[in-house]
Amino acid sequence: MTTLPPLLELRNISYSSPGQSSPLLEGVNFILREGRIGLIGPNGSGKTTLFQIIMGLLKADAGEILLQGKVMEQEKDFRKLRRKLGFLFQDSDDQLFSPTVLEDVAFGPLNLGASPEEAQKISISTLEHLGLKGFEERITHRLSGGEKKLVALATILSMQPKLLLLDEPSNNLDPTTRERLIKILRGLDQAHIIISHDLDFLASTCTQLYAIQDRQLVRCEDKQVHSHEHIHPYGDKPHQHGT
Amino acid sequence: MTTLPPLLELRNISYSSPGQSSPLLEGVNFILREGRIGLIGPNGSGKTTLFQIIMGLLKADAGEILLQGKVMEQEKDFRKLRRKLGFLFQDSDDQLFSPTVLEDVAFGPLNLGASPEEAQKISISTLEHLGLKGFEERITHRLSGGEKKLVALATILSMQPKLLLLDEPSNNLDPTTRERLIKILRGLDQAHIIISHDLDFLASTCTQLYAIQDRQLVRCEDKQVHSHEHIHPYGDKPHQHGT
Amino acid sequence: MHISEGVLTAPVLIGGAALTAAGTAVGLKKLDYDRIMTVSLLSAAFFVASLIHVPVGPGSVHLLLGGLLGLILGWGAFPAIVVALLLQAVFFQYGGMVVLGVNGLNIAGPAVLCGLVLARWLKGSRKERMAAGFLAGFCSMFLSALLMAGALFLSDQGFLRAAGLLLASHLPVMFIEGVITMFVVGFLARVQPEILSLDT
Amino acid sequence: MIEEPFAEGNTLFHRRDTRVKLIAAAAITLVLALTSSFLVASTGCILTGMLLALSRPTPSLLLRRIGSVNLFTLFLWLTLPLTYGGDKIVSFFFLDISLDGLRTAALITLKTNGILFCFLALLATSTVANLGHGLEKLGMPRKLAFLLLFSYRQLFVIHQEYQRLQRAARLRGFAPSNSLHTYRTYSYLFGMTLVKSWNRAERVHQAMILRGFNGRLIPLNQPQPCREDYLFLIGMLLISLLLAGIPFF
Ligand SMILES: Nc1ncnc2c1ncn2[C@@H]1O[C@H](COP(=O)(O)OP(=O)(O)OP(=O)(O)O)[C@@H](O)[C@H]1O
Ligand SMILES: Nc1ncnc2c1ncn2[C@@H]1O[C@H](COP(=O)(O)OP(=O)(O)OP(=O)(O)O)[C@@H](O)[C@H]1O
Ligand SMILES: [Mg+2]
Ligand SMILES: [Mg+2]
Repeated sequence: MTTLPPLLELRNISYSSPGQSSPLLEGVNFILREGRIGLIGPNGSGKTTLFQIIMGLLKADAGEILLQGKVMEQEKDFRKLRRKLGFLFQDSDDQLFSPTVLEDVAFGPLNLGASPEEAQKISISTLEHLGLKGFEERITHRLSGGEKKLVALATILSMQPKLLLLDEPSNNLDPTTRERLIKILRGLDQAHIIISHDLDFLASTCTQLYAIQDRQLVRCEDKQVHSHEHIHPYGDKPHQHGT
Repeated sequence: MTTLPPLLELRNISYSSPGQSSPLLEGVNFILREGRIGLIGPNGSGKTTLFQIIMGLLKADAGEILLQGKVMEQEKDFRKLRRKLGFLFQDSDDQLFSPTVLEDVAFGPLNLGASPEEAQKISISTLEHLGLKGFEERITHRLSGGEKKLVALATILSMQPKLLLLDEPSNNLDPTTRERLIKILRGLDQAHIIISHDLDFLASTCTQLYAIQDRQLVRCEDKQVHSHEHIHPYGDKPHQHGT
Repeated sequence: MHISEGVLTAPVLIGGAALTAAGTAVGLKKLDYDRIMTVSLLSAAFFVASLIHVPVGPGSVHLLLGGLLGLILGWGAFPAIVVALLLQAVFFQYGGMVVLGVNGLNIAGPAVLCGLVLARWLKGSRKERMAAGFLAGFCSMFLSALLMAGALFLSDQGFLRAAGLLLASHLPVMFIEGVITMFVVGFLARVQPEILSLDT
Repeated sequence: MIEEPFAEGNTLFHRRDTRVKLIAAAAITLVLALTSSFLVASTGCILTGMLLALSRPTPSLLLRRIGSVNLFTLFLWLTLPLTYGGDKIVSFFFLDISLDGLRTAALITLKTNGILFCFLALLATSTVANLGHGLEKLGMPRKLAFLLLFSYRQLFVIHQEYQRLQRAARLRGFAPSNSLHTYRTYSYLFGMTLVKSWNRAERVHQAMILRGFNGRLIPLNQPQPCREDYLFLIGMLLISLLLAGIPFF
């Protein structure tokens, strides 16, 4: 077997926000073959922007995006790309737009050409897989924050993507839902890239870490257990680390 | 001089969320004379709810709220209370609604009866005090997250409250803005209560710590430096502790 | 601003329904699927406006803001308003299915008309913009009240004086609508001009 | 908060297919809306009242709904007897009271309430989501149906956004009065809500594009009406025929 081209490749991507003088990203290079990647970086450093560029929602000023070795150029190419990449938004309310859970989860498969019956079947099994059995007819806006997040994940997984881009998935989740999400992510077959400020969350879901530093995407050294001391007042109270 | 009544006192406050069977808060007692208080507790334990009860946005099922020794009963009482207590929301987007920064900061003083000139003067000096000089004519909606947080704080400080209730003020702030906020808070004369999961932040801004535990507000032992080890992958990257 | 069910006669109901159907069809035709989300959200916002009560004299009235929607969406305001009315009908049961046609025409018709006529003033000076805002709010409400009075009168001549009374009682509301629409237009022009199709 | 309190429950009415209920409601309201006969209106009011009772609404909520809808009829009761004119006029102290006006007000009150009862029993027992799908199946243009369903979904988000802003204003000492400051504040609160809605629309649209949306909305299969639904429909149509036929007996 010859070596396959990487699933996703970024070559020299540069981007400036409209109205901003200095570029946000400059000459970003990245190759993803498989794996579970964490992405960190300060607020406003362009993490979300990078995801939007990959998905073709924003157009890079320069550079190329390659999906399985093919350069994505036009909207048509990106339409193909979007079948293979799933993007979980930071705010689930932006991602859920159908009245009921089942309709929302089936929206993707229907657009990809599945018949209503197939779409329904896929959706139900996706929901089941995420432990959301019985949620089919629930009204999406009445779900709790954590449930919304899981349903949003279901709407993406029902399209059977090869790679997941998750934007701060653990934000605003209570510890139980957070644990559940970690378990779910660990159990998925897909590759994923996770943006998060929560290092403990990344530690339990990723094997590699990248950071946006000086407008570049840099690989952090591999997982290394480090131990350090720090000083806490109130250290007697149970507490949790991680952003 | 006789001893003054405490600024704020809670007596036996109980509260259940609508539709929830077990109460969220039960017999909460609390006396605040002055000082800088931190408030911790797990997600969903009722910290934000407690603030909303104090401000009269939610009505407690039982118990009394006293401001300077007077029991707050009706909306009219709470209207007076709201002149003395400033509440910083978790999400600044919920707090800012005027087109420009100056208008937003001047809104409170105007409602309290200041003339437009006075309101403008107070607002400008408040902004200056927070290092936001030159922001007057900026469009609030277009500010960055950190800037919004500081402007939201300005909208409250311009009403010259006696006590600040801050709900997770350091959330989603990048390290620089976080440091700036700490400096600002340490420089203020007002008493404050800060909800946060970020113990380091609390350590640098508070002198007492309370926790919500088993539906009660309990005082934690006084500041004690503790040191403990913990294990991190990616520990070589600069990182931040606290939620 | 709603006529409740059971007041109007068949010809008026049918006439209103036909005109509303036509207006909605034109609006839908001009609305491509790329804009459907924007129109949906504005329609929802229009619904929310009807829950906002502002004080007028000793009482309070709820906002309508049809003129504002007309300025923003042009013909697209027609289906948007009809949808919002339909939502009100099912949530609150006032002005339900049978009078939807007449109510839709009464509110969406003037909104679209004012929007189309006044939108060009938005691009002018600050004064012109404020005038456009005020007039859009005031005139669309005035025309709506006029149409409502007309529908009552056409149904039963005996309603003449009651309809006149209704029209007169809406005058302060029209004024408030005008003022609020003016301020909202000013707000949008400063904060997010593209909503009014203005350059940043 | 916006709610659909009548949609919760599990009575005969809640279980029916929405399309069937929509047709039934249309038939009955049409008859009631167009009649000018007291007998039809009052029989209709009684029958729909019985239907409503069968759907077991919460009494307190029901009274509030009936009250708010009858504000308009109250206006008619207050004005029509004095302004309607017509032949039969009785003088009562210094007031001229038109009997025709009273009669019209009474008739409209009966019709309005009959239709309201019918609505509450048949339509309020479905969620808006289901009604939207029902309307679409019954031939409402697809774009309009989706407009309805999407705005329904976002309504709650937008309303909450508005309420949070309003709360912020209240906390900063805002107390509504008859003043320009008040009207300006409401404009800002609503203007900010509009801005947020506008920006949210863009993000939601992106979410649609990401899920393969290319300008065509494909509906998911909805459950088909069953035999009970058809029987129910026949029953309802019989009621409306009966009502329509009363004047001819
Ligand atoms: N629509 C826009 N127009 C102009 N500037 C924008 C827009 N959206 C984002 N920006 C700017 O682009 C920069 C990068 O934003 P981005 O959301 O990618 O950051 P991020 O790394 O995801 O931050 P966070 O951790 O806060 O989510 C920010 O400075 C932001 O102000
Ligand atoms: N409007 C509401 N209706 C019903 N339940 C609510 C409502 N708002 C909050 N709750 C519930 O009340 C509980 C307490 O919420 P609260 O926001 O006070 O918690 P918190 O301690 O501030 O948590 P966090 O750390 O996540 O901010 C939660 O379980 C929440 O689900
Ligand atoms: Mg981001
Ligand atoms: Mg909270």
